[in-house]
Amino acid sequence: MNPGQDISQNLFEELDDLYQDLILDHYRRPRNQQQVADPDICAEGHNPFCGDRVALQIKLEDGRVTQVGLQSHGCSITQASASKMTELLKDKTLEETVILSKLFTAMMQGKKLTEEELERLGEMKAFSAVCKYPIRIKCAVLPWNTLEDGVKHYRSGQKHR
Amino acid sequence: MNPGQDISQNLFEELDDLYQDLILDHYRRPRNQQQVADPDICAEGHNPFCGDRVALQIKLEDGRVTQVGLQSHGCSITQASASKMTELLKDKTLEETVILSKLFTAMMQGKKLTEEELERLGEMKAFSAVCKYPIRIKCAVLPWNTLEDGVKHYRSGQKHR
Amino acid sequence: MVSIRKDFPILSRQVRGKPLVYLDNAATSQKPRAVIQALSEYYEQHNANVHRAVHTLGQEVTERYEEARQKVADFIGAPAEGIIFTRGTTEAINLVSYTWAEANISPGDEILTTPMEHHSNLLPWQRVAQARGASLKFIPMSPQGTLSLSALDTLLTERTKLVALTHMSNVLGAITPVKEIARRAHEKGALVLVDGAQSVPHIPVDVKDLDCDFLAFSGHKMLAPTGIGVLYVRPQVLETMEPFQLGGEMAREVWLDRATWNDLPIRFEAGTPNIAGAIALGVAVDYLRNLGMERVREHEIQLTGYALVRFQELPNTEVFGPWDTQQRGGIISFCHTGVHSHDLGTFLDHEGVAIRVGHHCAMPLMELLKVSATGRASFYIYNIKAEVDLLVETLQKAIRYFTPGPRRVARPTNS
Amino acid sequence: MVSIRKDFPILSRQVRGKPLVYLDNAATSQKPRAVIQALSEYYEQHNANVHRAVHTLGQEVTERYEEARQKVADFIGAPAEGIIFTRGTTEAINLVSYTWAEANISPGDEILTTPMEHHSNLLPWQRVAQARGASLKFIPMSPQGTLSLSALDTLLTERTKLVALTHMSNVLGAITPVKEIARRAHEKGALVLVDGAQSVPHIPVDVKDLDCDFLAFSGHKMLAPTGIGVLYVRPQVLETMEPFQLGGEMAREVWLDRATWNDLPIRFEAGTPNIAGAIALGVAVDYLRNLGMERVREHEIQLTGYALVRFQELPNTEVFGPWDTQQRGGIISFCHTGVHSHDLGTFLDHEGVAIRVGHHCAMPLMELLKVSATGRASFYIYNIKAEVDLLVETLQKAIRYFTPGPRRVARPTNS
Ligand SMILES: Cc1ncc(COP(=O)(O)O)c(C=O)c1O
Ligand SMILES: Cc1ncc(COP(=O)(O)O)c(C=O)c1O
Repeated sequence: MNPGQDISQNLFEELDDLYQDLILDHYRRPRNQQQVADPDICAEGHNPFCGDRVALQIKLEDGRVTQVGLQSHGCSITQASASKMTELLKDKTLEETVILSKLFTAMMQGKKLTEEELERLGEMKAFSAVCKYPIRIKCAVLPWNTLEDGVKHYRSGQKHR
Repeated sequence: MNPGQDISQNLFEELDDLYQDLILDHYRRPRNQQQVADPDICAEGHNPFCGDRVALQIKLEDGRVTQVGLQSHGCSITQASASKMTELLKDKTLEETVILSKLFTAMMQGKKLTEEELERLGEMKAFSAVCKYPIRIKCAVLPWNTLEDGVKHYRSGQKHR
Repeated sequence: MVSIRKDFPILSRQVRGKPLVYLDNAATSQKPRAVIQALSEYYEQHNANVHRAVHTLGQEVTERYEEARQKVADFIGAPAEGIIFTRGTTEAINLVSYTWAEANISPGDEILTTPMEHHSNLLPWQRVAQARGASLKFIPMSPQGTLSLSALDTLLTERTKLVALTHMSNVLGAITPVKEIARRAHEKGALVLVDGAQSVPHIPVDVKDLDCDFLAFSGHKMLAPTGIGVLYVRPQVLETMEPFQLGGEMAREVWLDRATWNDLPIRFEAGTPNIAGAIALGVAVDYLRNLGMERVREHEIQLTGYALVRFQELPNTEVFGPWDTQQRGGIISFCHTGVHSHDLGTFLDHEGVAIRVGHHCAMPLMELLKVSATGRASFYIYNIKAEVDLLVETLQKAIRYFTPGPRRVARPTNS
Repeated sequence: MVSIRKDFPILSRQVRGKPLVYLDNAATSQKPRAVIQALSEYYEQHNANVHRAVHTLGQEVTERYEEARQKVADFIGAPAEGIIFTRGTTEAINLVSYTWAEANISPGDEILTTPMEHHSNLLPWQRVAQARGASLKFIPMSPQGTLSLSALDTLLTERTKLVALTHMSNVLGAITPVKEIARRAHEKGALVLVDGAQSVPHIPVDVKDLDCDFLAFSGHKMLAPTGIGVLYVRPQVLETMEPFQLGGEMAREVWLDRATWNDLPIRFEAGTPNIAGAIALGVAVDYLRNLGMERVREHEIQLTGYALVRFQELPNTEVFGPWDTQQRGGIISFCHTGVHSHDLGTFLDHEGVAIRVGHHCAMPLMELLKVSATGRASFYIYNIKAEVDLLVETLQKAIRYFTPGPRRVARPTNS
């Protein structure tokens, strides 16, 4: 313990590893919490075991995400993951969003990612410690699974579910 | 171990306690193995768990047992108990046979009997060690249960079952 | 009860460098050394299959197994022939649903239960109702867990064949008036099944006093191993029931095309039972009787009363269930308006405090409470006031941790 | 395998002053120290309820429980999602009878089995046949346990929905040609259930190789504790099956009037499972894999071959089952023409030798063999030739003891 460090920080050190500032920040001030009108992609996810809920709307232009709307309910991990995700999706092609989702899921499953892959995940890296909390993993991936569901339905020609 | 005692006896001392000479004798030469014609009481007992079977016929005169017929099949304990029982029943009133049966069952359940009660059981005392072999108790009591069944049916006015 | 803590080896364990504070007893209890040793001793000294072995091990084991049945019977004031060993409460209730209910519930009949049942005492009746064309009715209740007994006047009819209800809610801790309900159900000719999963381990239960027809409970919630539980059935009812699972010792005679059944209660124990589990349950019962169930209850009333007071210190925190400790067991479910229970649970775990978080297999009750999950702390004989203090104080820290405000110093980036 | 005897604490026990010779392994096996310690360690260090706990103990336990499932899956060459933990073989078979069979057996359909089944693989099918208006057919067999495969040509029809057969008779030791029968059953569209209670502990079993749809076995016969067993179901079949018991974690969402189900295989594990038992089964599987099932099998072939030869020394004694050790497991059932098996069993017990005596829950087979009971010695990994010697020599003494002749000195009266 370095002298001068705040004691309360040290008390919760391991915890801070899970609850990175970015996570708490997004949990407290989730981004893109508006309903997007006339979305191209629209999906809802539900984890009945925790009661977590995520609703997502995406508007595309030239195959790229231009607007994302989010309504989420649940624990900090779910909400922060959803909120940060909406930021990341902006300007991505659907292809790219799915790759991101796969990478994030892999990270959650404790798989070792390359430097480059980690780079792509950007600030989502803040969630890396979640993989040490098996029960919380599905909180973190719920928004991404919801996204993948939405993309799949969009691609199968079904604009709105 | 007393000098002069047969070694093989000592080897099986505990066993001999269960398998008294009387039991082995009756097992090898069961008594009253005839079918009694026109019996007053007639009963069959079966222990499906061991495959033991006992069939019993009794002829009464002036309320007393005059003839007993037995057909038995099973282990030494069942067969000896049945054989010795047929001897004991002779000249007894039905009342007395039922009392004997109750006494024998009590002995098998490990209950302490009075001197007088033990006296009534006569040579059936040879079975006393059976109560230390829970699994064999039902072998010993099968003939007696069969007897009680027969008496009950006889008394309920049903001469033959 | 402080002195008994040393009987529980796990209580000296550390979690994340902190002493374990185990407050998830409604999920499963910890085991005293005597119970753990009973398992070892069984396997090191006696292990054999039960029933009808001529060899010594088999006789020893059969004797101990039936002795355990007698102990359990005595513990709940029942005759031994009414005690069936099952895997747990869930299997016990399913057994009744597959046997007695299939044979006695007809189209148009009604099964009465409550909205606060554990899924294990709800789903089997949903299945039976659907399979038999019967309907499932619910005794109305307050969010605190008080059942509306006045509604029974109209709910209990000649069509009511079964009242299936919990003796103690595993979420609210609420103790239900089983005796009163049983009396009124019997007046209408209905049988009564009591889910005793939470009551039998914690309060004195006597089936004669309750006058119930079925009582189900789990060993693992009352100091015994996992995989063993009990269904008590009133013998007059048991005699009329067809067997559930078939095979092994439950048959008397078997031919290729038919069979006859063994005596009660073996008829309902198909296959090799959890022998060591049953024997260890007997030891657990000895342990509890030795403490005295009145004292167990008294201890939990004290602890729960103290916890209810201390929980009032927590900001924006709702505590569910009755406030009168005479009417509740040692279970405290709660919700914070701003911090999700999962986050509270994870925070507590980092301080060594184990509570349960979620819907507690009582989703319909969650809906009634208008929450998707609660935190739940539940006590048992080895819990002490200091643990309640730690729980409340750690919750306070947790709430501060997750609530917006500058309570964390900035951390170096990339940490 | 002599060196492994020290792993089994019970083998140093005395019975009636004699060293225990445990030859009742077909009823239940003894347990190595590693398995017994796994139980103690579980309760002293980890015990919690499985699934969805945020606390550390719960996570540790869930991990170990699922790890055990994976070990069992690997042991029989199955995917983990096809492994359901049950109490034992009997429950496993009953599960199939209450779910798959109720849904797939229609009036006029046929279930094919054999006359040498354990009651646990016969009674459930009697019940289904009666309940569903189907009929139960039997593959003819020789008294030695050889099934008439040629009869399959006529017995297997499009109406055959299920072939349920033992992989190894618990009386005869006969190993059945499951693979061949499964192939032919599948050609007719029937599914195949294998009772592996006696095979999985003793011979290498791979569900892909056998190509069976269901495989049931018991932990307690393969070094694991009582109260834990396994049902393997081919995942494509499992997906189509309705749940059996209801309650607890097997539901995903529950409302007052309906519910949806959880993922496979949890959907089939209602209520708190035998957690410690499952974990200890994983340890037992480790132990067996470490020995190697090929070596286990080889050891038992040696021992059985030796015993078969030595049994020929016994006067008036019939030994049942196949003589070719390649076609039989380590089970020897026998009858003496003059001395009842019960008396032999009691005599042996007085010398410390534990065998089973009776109908072995295979009454129809007893009828086929024209006996009411047999003696049965059954071997496992820790048995040695010296024990076979003692068995045969003690049987010799017993036969002499009970056979008429002056082999006992007169005893003092009243002794
Ligand atoms: C009230 C109640 N009923 C039933 C159960 C189910 O018990 P088990 O999982 O031991 O079958 C529980 C335990 O979670 C419970 O609390
Ligand atoms: C062939 C066979 N099937 C089924 C069983 C029943 O197993 P359990 O009693 O473990 O359910 C046994 C064990 O006795 C057996 O030998």
